Amino acid sequence: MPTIVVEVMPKAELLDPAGKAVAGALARLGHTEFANVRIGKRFELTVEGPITEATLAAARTIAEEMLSNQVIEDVISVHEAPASGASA
Amino acid sequence: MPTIVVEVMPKAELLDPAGKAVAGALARLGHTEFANVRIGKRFELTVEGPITEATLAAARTIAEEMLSNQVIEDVISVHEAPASGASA
Amino acid sequence: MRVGVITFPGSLDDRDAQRAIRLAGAEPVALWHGEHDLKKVDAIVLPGGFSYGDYLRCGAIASHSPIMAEVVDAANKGMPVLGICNGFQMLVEAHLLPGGLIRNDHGRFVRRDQMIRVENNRTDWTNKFDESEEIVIPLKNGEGGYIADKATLDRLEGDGLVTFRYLGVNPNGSLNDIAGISNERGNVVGLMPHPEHAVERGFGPNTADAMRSGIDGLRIFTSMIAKVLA
Amino acid sequence: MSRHVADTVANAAATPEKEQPFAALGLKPDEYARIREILGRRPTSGELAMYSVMWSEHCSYKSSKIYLRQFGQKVTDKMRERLMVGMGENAGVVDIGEGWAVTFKVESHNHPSYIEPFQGAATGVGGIVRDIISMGARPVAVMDQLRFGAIDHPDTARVVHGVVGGISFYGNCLGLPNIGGETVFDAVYQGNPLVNALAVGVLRHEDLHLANASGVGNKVVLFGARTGGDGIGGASILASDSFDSTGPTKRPAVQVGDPFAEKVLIECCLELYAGGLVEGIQDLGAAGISCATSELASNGDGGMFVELDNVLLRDPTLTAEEILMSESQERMMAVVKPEKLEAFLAVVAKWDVETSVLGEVTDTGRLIIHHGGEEIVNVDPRTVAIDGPVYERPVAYPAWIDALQANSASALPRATEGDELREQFLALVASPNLADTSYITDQYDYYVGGNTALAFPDDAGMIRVDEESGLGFAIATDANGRYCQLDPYEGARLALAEAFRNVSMTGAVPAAVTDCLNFGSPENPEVMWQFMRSVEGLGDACMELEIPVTGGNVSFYNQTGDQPIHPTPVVGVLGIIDDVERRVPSAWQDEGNNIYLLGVTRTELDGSAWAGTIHGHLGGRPPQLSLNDEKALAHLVQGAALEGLLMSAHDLSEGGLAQALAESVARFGIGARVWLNDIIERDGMDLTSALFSESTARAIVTVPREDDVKFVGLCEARGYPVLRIGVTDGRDYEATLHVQDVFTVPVAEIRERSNATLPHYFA
Ligand SMILES: Nc1ncnc2c1ncn2[C@@H]1O[C@H](COP(=O)(O)OP(=O)(O)O)[C@@H](O)[C@H]1O
Ligand SMILES: [Mg+2]
Repeated sequence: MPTIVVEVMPKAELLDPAGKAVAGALARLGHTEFANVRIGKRFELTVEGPITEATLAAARTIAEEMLSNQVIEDVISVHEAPASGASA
Repeated sequence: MPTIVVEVMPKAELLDPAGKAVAGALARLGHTEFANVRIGKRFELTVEGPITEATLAAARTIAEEMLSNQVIEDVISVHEAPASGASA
Repeated sequence: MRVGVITFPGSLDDRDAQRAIRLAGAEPVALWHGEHDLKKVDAIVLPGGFSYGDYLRCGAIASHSPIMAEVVDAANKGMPVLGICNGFQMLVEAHLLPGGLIRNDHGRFVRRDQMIRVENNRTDWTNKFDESEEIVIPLKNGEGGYIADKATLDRLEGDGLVTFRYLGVNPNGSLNDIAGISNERGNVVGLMPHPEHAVERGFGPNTADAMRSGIDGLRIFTSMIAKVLA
Repeated sequence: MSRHVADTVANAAATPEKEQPFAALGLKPDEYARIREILGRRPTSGELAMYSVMWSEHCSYKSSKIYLRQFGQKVTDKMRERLMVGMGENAGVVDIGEGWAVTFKVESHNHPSYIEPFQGAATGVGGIVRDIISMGARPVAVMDQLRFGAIDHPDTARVVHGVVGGISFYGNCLGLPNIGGETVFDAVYQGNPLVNALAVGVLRHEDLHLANASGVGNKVVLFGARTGGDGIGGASILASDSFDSTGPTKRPAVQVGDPFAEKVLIECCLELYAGGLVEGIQDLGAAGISCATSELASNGDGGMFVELDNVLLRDPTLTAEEILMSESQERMMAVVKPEKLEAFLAVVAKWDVETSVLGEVTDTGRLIIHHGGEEIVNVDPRTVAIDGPVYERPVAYPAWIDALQANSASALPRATEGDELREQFLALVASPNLADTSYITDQYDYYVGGNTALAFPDDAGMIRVDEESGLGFAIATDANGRYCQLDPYEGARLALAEAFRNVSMTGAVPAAVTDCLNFGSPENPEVMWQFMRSVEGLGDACMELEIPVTGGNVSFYNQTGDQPIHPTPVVGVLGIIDDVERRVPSAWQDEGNNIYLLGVTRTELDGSAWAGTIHGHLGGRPPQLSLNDEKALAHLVQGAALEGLLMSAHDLSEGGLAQALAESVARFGIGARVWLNDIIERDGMDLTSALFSESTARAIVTVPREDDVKFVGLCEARGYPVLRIGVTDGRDYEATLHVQDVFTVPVAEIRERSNATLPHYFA
């Protein structure tokens, strides 16, 4: 089924303790090549029927109003998933 | 700074309670166009210096071994973020 | 005097909040998230729990419930509204209070008897405390880390809107040790610790006096009663 | 994609020779032959699915049944007095007075918790809570009994993080206070951790519900979460074989829990009960719809018709067989009168719970299931749910046990010098199994509900049932695998005795027992012998204490490779207290109270924490047990509590007097001066035994000075040995534990050592 992907990340200027914890763990395991880790969310919204401009617009609204909290997060992308459906 | 993005989603055949809760909320708010919602994670790993095949390989290993739980999740993508850095 | 306690799917401490209101001397009124009826209450408590499993962000889905429109309305008109833990998260998601609450910095759920300081005793929910009074209230959350950008933090601090601050241990990585905040008018207060679990001897937090004997939470509710009756 | 067409009854009758994968489903050739005999034809694939899951060890108790019968037979009239529902139902129900009843049960989720610790443990809590709801009760508390591998093994942290996180997540999210449990680390559990979970519920007598489908024409309704591919094969393959032979399955073996869905389901069920809208109800756990339909039908009028197409699916590709076997969580099945269906559906809709009517109760004596318009199951439900295979497995006395028992700890060197004893004392305090468990328990909410009168680290958890009268109950669970390895009969009795003692310490009166029997493979005759002896021991001890087993669970195949775990019969005891206000805490809060030791100390170091921690030794015979003494001690403490003489009471168990003192001072930072010479003189022993012996029927209590005469008088009147061994003294920074002429340790140091162990490995 056609899928819209919404990507949300914590605001860059705000603390992301979960990301920090992962970065710390990576460093302890010797993976010093990664300076920083941030953890956000990836939503897959399945749409019945084809994806139209209207569905994308609806997804954008939902992304801003519900899937993210604009006070602490940014919606960084709302896009149609490639048809191949790598993410089944 | 160059960034590697890791995307992790719950396995398709398993229940995703979070996605289910959001789908329910969307339906209650009248957004019936979205049949299904799944919620995964999106990691941004910042790399000091340029991204090489080796860093990508390291990221892939980390993605499988640490950023995801292979019993219930799939790593669906490990890729370099576009230089524009939409997600700053 | 009637105090509403809203039950959402996944609310857990709603009956505890009702008990606390009763012990404080008011009549608890059960309200249901799916309705628009506030049943003529004089004040509202958004109780703790895991509304909608807290799956998206804590309190996020609940903040879109039908009754929340009425809560926002009433709050803006000055009705005392208290958000406890998950209720605090809802107030933040509904933008009645600034900032956000994120996963504890250590990544685990934590339950502890928490010492906090009452930083502002002029709100509708804190007028029975002394200024800077140190009290013990149980805390239990997985996502209680308070965050906000610098400008917001400066404003909260500058305007005295930090209502409660953690003492001794910061249990979740909250910025500025913030345990609770209020709006400017002081009628809307949100806090992570659970005052409804410190209202009855034998079932409260440990104190220096005796185990499970702390009842500091009771005055949060009597403060509100005093305000409404004033 | 072409739709999989299920094997029909007609097809099965027409193709008797068709080969069926019964072995891959865990059925033995003779079991398969019996199914054919019962049906008079080969089973359809759907029937085979049902029989295979229902005849698995996990669901059928085929290896344990002949032994478990004792629990129902070794009973006296007194034991039946409070029993409203006994063994055999989803959970036992105990009358606690004033019209209230309590239902409780402990269950295992061991194997799933090794594969996926978080979800395994979480769904373990979810499953046991549904058992409690299905009795008509409101769940009010949970407990967790955990056994992990060696604390320093590289895999242990993975399991600990997942299991504790899963229990915390699911239990907290349900709003159920966690009031106690057990945490044990031992290399024998390395590849096979034990995750047992206990749930308790309360109900008014008239609200009791049972799992039966009666009343021809009544509707059979499935409600809750949708059915997905979760844990297909879990019941038969996971629970009847060790993990290394799971074999290929195209569906995931793990189940993902949704505590929010369960919380809503709980509230929904309670509203249905309150409205009198269900006739019978059954939770869906292992074996899913196979289990629920066959059990409901067997316990009712015997017939049921089900339209499988009506099952709401999360995954539309599921085959009929998979739907029958799916272990998707958070589902319930109810039997509803047709005239009440509308009201039923309204309540369910209010809670946003999905529902579908699957079929109805019939008087055909057959469980008939249709799919795609065809009959795919037509069986006598009793042959599926009740008359499964019963085995009398070979038992063999383990030859090694003689040598093990001969290797007594009495040969181990014992310290006599204060410095060395001080070191040993601190080593025990910091040892993984005696160290402070706050790292774990701080992740559990015990406040929710506002009725928790006691929780960890008190000896038992206690919940207030009635706010007006203060009526409540207390529960403790125990099992000492080391004792059971030395002697499974005595070990099981000791487990019961310890739980009984822990409950008694709070002032509650023990009334009922639940158990979860965790053992190795029943196909190993030595394991079967251990199992047999443990059940005998538990049955005999229950009879002696006159408290009945009301329900429980058996978990076999707990082993790493060929190496079975120590026999681990987890025993839970429920006690009743008329007014929780009179509860006795287990630690000291005040200075200046006298400390009394109740009971007699013998030199009993075999199997002790001292032998294990200081000498890495396990051998000899577990401590001697007199249940009469245990009863006398319990009566004494209850009597003293009733007269308000006790400030605290703490039983002595693992680590002996030394550990009990350490816990008592560390809890609230109250120090003590203690002397051992009176014990040594009266009971005739050395310092090591006085401190670390694990003799039973002992406790330390604190008594205000002004009540001394009364308290000692009470002990003497009852003829129970009592010695004043010290006084509480000093608080906070100055607090020390001063053992006269032996050693002095600042309480801060005890706390530091005890608190550091778990965080060191897991934080
Ligand atoms: N996993 C756990 N979950 C909840 N409580 C626990 C757990 N492990 C230990 N506890 C609690 O810690 C305390 C000490 O445990 P333990 O030493 O086994 O008690 P006892 O020796 O009295 O049986 C008890 O209150 C027990 O309930
Ligand atoms: Mg104890």
